[in-house]
Amino acid sequence: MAPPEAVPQAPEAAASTASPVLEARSVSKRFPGVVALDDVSFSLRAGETHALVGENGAGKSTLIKVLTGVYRPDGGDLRMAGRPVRFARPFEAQQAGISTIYQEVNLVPLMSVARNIFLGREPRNRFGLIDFARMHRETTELLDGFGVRVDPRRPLHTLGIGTQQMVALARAVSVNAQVVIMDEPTSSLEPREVETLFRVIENLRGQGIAVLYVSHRMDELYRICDRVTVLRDGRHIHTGDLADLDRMQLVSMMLGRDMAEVRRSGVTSFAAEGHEAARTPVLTATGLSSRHHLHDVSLSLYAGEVLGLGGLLGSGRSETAKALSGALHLDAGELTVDGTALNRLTPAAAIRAGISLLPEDRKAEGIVPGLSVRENIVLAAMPRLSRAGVVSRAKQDRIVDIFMKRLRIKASSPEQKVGELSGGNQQKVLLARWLCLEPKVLLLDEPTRGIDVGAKAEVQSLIDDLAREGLAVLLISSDIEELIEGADRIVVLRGGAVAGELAGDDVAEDRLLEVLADHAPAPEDKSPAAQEDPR
Amino acid sequence: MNETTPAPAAPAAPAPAVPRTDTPGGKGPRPAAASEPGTRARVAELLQRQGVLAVLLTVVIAASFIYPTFASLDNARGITIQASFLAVVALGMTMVIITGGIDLSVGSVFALGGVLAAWASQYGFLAALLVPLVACGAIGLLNGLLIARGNMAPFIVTLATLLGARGLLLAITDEGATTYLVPKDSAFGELGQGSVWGFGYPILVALVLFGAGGLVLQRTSFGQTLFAVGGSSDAATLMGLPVARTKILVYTLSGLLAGLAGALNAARLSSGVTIVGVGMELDAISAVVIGGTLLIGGAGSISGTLWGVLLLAVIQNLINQIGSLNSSYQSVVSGGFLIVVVVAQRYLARSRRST
Amino acid sequence: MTQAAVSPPVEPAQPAEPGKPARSTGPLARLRDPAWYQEYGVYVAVAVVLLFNALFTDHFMTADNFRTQLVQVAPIVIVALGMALVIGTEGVDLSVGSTMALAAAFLPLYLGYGLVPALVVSLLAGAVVGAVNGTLVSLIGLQPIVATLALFVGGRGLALVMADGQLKQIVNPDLLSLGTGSFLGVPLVVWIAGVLAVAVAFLVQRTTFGRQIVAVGGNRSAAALAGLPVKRVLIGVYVLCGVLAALAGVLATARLTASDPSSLGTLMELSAITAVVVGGTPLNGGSIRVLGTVAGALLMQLLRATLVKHDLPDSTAQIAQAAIIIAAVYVARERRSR
Amino acid sequence: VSGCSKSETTSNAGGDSSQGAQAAKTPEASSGAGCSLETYGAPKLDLKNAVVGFSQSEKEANPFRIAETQSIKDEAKKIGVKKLLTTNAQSQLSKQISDIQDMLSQGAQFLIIAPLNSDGLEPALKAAAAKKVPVLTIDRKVNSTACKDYVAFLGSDFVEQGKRAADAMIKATGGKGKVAILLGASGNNVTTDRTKGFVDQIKAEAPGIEIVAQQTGEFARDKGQQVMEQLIQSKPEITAVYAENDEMGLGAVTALKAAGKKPGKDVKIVSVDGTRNAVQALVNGEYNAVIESNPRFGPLAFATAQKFYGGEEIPENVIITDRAYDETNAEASLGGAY
Ligand SMILES: Nc1ncnc2c1ncn2[C@@H]1O[C@H](COP(=O)(O)OP(=O)(O)OP(=O)(O)O)[C@@H](O)[C@H]1O
Ligand SMILES: Nc1ncnc2c1ncn2[C@@H]1O[C@H](COP(=O)(O)OP(=O)(O)OP(=O)(O)O)[C@@H](O)[C@H]1O
Ligand SMILES: O[C@@H]1[C@H](O)[C@H](O)CO[C@H]1O
Ligand SMILES: [Mg+2]
Ligand SMILES: [Mg+2]
Repeated sequence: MAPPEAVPQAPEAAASTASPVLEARSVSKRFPGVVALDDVSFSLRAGETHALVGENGAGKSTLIKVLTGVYRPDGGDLRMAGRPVRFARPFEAQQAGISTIYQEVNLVPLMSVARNIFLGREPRNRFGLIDFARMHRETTELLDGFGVRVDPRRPLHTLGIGTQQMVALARAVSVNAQVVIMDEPTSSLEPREVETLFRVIENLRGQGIAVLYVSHRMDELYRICDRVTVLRDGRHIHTGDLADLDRMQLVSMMLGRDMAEVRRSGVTSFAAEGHEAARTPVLTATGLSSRHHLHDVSLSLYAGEVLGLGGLLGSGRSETAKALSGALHLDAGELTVDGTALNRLTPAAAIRAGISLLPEDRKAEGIVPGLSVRENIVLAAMPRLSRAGVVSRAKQDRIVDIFMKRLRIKASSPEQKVGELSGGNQQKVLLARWLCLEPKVLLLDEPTRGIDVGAKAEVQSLIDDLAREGLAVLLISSDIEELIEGADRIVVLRGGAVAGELAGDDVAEDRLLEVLADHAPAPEDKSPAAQEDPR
Repeated sequence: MNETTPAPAAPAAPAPAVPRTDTPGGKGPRPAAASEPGTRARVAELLQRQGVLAVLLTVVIAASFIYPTFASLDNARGITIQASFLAVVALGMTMVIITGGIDLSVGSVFALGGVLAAWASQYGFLAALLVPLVACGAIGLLNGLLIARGNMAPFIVTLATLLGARGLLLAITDEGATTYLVPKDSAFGELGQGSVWGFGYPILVALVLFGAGGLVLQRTSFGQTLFAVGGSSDAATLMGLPVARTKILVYTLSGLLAGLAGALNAARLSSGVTIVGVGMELDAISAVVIGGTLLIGGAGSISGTLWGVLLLAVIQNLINQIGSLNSSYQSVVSGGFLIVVVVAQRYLARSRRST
Repeated sequence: MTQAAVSPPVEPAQPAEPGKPARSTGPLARLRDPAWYQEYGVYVAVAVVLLFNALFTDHFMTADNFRTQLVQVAPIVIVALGMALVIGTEGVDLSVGSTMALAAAFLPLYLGYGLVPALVVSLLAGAVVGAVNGTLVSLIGLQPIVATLALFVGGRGLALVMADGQLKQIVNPDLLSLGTGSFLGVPLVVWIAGVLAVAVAFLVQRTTFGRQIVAVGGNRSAAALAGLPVKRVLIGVYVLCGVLAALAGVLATARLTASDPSSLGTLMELSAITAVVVGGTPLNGGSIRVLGTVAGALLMQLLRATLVKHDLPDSTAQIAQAAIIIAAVYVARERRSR
Repeated sequence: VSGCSKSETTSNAGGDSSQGAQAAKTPEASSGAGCSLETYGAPKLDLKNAVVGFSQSEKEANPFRIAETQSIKDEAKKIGVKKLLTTNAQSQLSKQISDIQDMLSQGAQFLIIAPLNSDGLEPALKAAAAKKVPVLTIDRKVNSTACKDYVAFLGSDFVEQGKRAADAMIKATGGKGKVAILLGASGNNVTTDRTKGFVDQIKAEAPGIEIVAQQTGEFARDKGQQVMEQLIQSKPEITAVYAENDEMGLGAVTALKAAGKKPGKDVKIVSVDGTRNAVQALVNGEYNAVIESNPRFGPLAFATAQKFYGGEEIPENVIITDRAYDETNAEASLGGAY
């Protein structure tokens, strides 16, 4: 992890003396129908941690892709250490010492963890062949540093999204780089992993490495970033020391709205008071078991409440949600909706029964990238929006219009391909897909992942409203604040089994952490007990 | 030879894109199973990884009991020499398919390689090998350039070169009227006709190439890059891997191997026959896919392809052993056999997922 | 719930801002836009080939000649329509040629009962082939290319077994008139292909089934999680493809005035796939271009016609075809925005 | 020195009528010394107790191949051969080689081979020679050494067939006109020979005949029809068609009829093979001549084999006499067509 040119200076000193390691001068980038970057200038100094913020679709990821040779800018130029550079391919940016974690986890799912980490720079033995023993050893060591314990031979796609993100981090940081760029690295991480990440960033800063950090989580920015650059609608709005701005100022800059308007929203946008839940459950799950995934999970969901699902990485929250929506093969267990048992559990049956799941992995399980915003929204509702198998454009347009407005989906038109939208807007499209089904039960697996402050607030108050209107909501969130403030009740999972339930006044951060920590061996805990996989 | 694919747990069918009903996009098994070793588990593991090998062995053993003439050394020699040319072609095809591509031009390139080798054999051994390799490598390179730099679909590019190579072959043989002959008793002819213990040199060449191919695929950066490109071309690009160069190289390699196979075949036939190689691409693709390589790319193995090629050869041999089928029934039987084999292999592969 | 479906703001869906038009739109500017070629490249290519023939080929721009080209391309179009649907699901069907042969083989066996029963049986044969393919792909989970390879090999064998290897002359006047008759001066086979093209375009664009096909091809996991009947869609698509191939087999037989299972439809799978791909449908699913497919088939047909009419030897003809396919696809290739 | 092969009219093949039987022409004097069991070095054998192998090259899906295989099978049964192994190479040379090897390892003691191609069977012939298994090649000749790699060749002379087709063409057209050739499959030496014989003879004998098109119809009826349809449009001046097999010729008939022309009158048609359908077309007046290529090799092949084992010498080439059909004898000879 040693940088090529270690500059063991204090961060401030490094930041003030060194010339920018990486610089973009008036870059522009257009896509058909959108100006994603409009004359944006930006500079990154050695040893600083620089926040890049802006709403969904502001152009953050595009700027990063321009900086790293994924996109060729339509105008403007790049410099490294004062010298003009042009990257024809990401490969060249990497050669120049820029290491990047892109927003969508960009590893090869079918390949093993170790192969992913070492792709392109595999250790060789003396015959010039790949030395797998060493590769696996080094992978284990490297991941240990990140608090991740996983068999280096395991195919990446068998890991949860969070773990995959840690693997991507490990890869990025283990390359000798002068610049490390992270596009929303924490959106799928647990609090504890976030801490690990911050330690890593601290470490990089100590080595004089510049970090460009994108996140929608304000508290994170204030904890680790020195300076900030704000983008809005593809334009550069502001660059300066983060310490000079308070949260409100920052948010209002991002949203382009005035302070008073912004001030009204608190940490989260959930209303302070809880919801009035019905007496009888809409959905009851008893004894859900699926080999290796779930063990005898039982829970009930009441109309009008938000049930939180707590747990650490890999505790089985996503699996539970999938099981409830018919997307996971169950070895045992029963599901009843409004008192009637569902016997053949498939996603289609669950949807018919009024259960909708917003899946966790947006790219793999959510969007159909080649289809338009409109079609992605109506995908699940199509049968209802057609007559005799013929789709009704008018009906579709009405729904799509409503939801694009309500969720403020930013697209050049409903006909734009979803694959071209920014990450946050893709998430909103998915939310719209499930909301337009008018479900009784809404299962939300990380609904606010990767969406900006404004939109997050909207989604949160939407969840609130939905519960108030009588919907039963299951909320999975790695954002503890969101979980605590949003949920009326929290079921905590551990190792695929229910470890406890919090209700009433117990729905509080310290209580949750208590249950989480109770007998859960921390992943980074290297005690012999922790090595035993309980499953 | 290599046994592991980068995705030992990857199912033999379009895995990530085609989840089974139970878990759309579901996560694979946890590693817990690995902590309970045992012979049973290990056998299961081997079967999973080499489902084709299991099917092949079953068929061979069954056939040996049913047809006494099947299990003879003579028959083994015949089956292996026949399989060796397809094997060399399928080796290149495996690599191409692992990158998520396909090469339909191999049959024509194989024929062209043979004609060129026979023509060049009058100028000596070296010419007889170099001329086809250069020409066929160039066609492969063209495929690679159009696919990687031109961003065109491999299927259509190689379909075009399938036509083009055949046209070229007809052009240099006076519309197929001229057949170039390999000089009698030339070193080049010996390459195709000589043998060790009755096993022809082409078999040895194929084996050596498979050994080398296995090493390249599993133990070199190039090999890893092939899997990465096939597993996720975008990710590979973002990881800074030389995606375009890798693709160009792999199609060139496929062209080279098809040309080499053609040359070996010409040496064996001692002439540059113009009508060979028709439909060979489909045989090669079936062998590769039967061998467990995913057509969507990202997972596969060289050894699987070898078993796949042998399985096809054995099936054909068995149909002849049955003896009295007319040609129409032969097609029906081989189509049926194909279904049985791939379904069997599929189920073997699936059983691994549920463990 | 909910206010969602109830609240009726009737303003037009606003293209959520900062969509400054990044493209100029003059007729000439369009010709310089790569995206335009991607969309319309195949039509441009058809026009270019037509223009070439108008200038350099004798007796080309005649009604009779166009009729010939359309009649010859009709079966390819029909097969390619089905193929386009299959390709839209990220699949491929190699068995279409054998299915044509199978349909042809059934015809003479049942023509004794009249045209309609024979037709029904033939189309049913196509449906059965499609159902087998679809089952292997969706329920067993085989890769489409191998799943359909089995019937590619076995299907023609079966056809020959049923026909006893023999070509059979067709004498049924109804069937023959299907092959030779015309309506309003346009041959029946061309009508049928045209109507089917419109029907398939409608299916793809405007029906739930059509949109489900595209969604399944675009992201199968997402489609499954969205409750789409993925397996049913897949089987349905292969059945449709099989039926269309069978129909093409029937029409080709009617035109040939003989049932020839040994050679009918050989290499049809490649022609159909070429038409689909040249027409701009990506092989990795998620998008189907029906009109493009028709144009793709037409382009290849005109190309073959041109080569025959200029009496090029097979060698030159094949090289020329290769070059033109590459050129056409190159122009219309997808350019990554970078 | 002299041959042994004169009186081969012993029996007929398919049981059709005695008209269909093959007859060997007197081998050319130049054929040199014949091949005897002794010179060949094979063990003595009683065919009745022997395992005989027959390697067919193409699918039994055209009348020629069906008749050929059937005739071998029938004759083997008639003679009482202990076991007849049959294989079919499905037009793949590599398969034919392994087929032959497979039959050798299954214990074949005598082989009859219908080669797919003149070149390339060397490995198979060597394998047979190594096991001292005599090989008789029929129908197509191989470019190997007689009496070493194989015993002898029985069959037609394809160049001669082309030549005779040219003569028939000259007769039908009166030595004037524009001819289109429907070529067989590219790269195949039957195609090459039938083209060479025809073209050379036309050049030498009929300066008034101009060959205006040579396009492949791949030996298939539908391809022949399609090419003809193109030619009717682009070269309306064509007055005659030479098809290198009957199937393509019949395809041309269909195309001409559909275009409102009278085949056999407006456009003369000559082809090679002698299938029943072609001779019937001749009877119907839609055809002008058919040069036979007689596939009924069974009786001649087994008789030759018996002579070989009886100690007689077999000439290198046993060329059979092919008949010719035209308006004058068509009706009468219909029974002999296959
Ligand atoms: N490949 C593309 N084709 C077309 N438009 C694109 C493409 N990539 C991005 N855009 C558009 O460019 C704009 C900026 O997108 P970008 O991904 O940079 O946003 P972002 O700031 O990273 O947002 P988020 O916080 O949601 O990730 C968006 O309007 C998006 O729709
Ligand atoms: N300690 C660990 N390190 C790495 N991966 C793990 C660990 N524990 C579990 N996993 C993997 O992570 C996957 C995620 O499981 P699951 O989706 O049920 O958990 P989750 O609670 O929803 O977590 P996530 O935050 O990842 O969504 C599991 O399939 C498991 O294989
Ligand atoms: O002579 C035969 C027939 O003409 C057949 O049509 C093709 O193969 C040849 O060998
Ligand atoms: Mg982004
Ligand atoms: Mg989860």
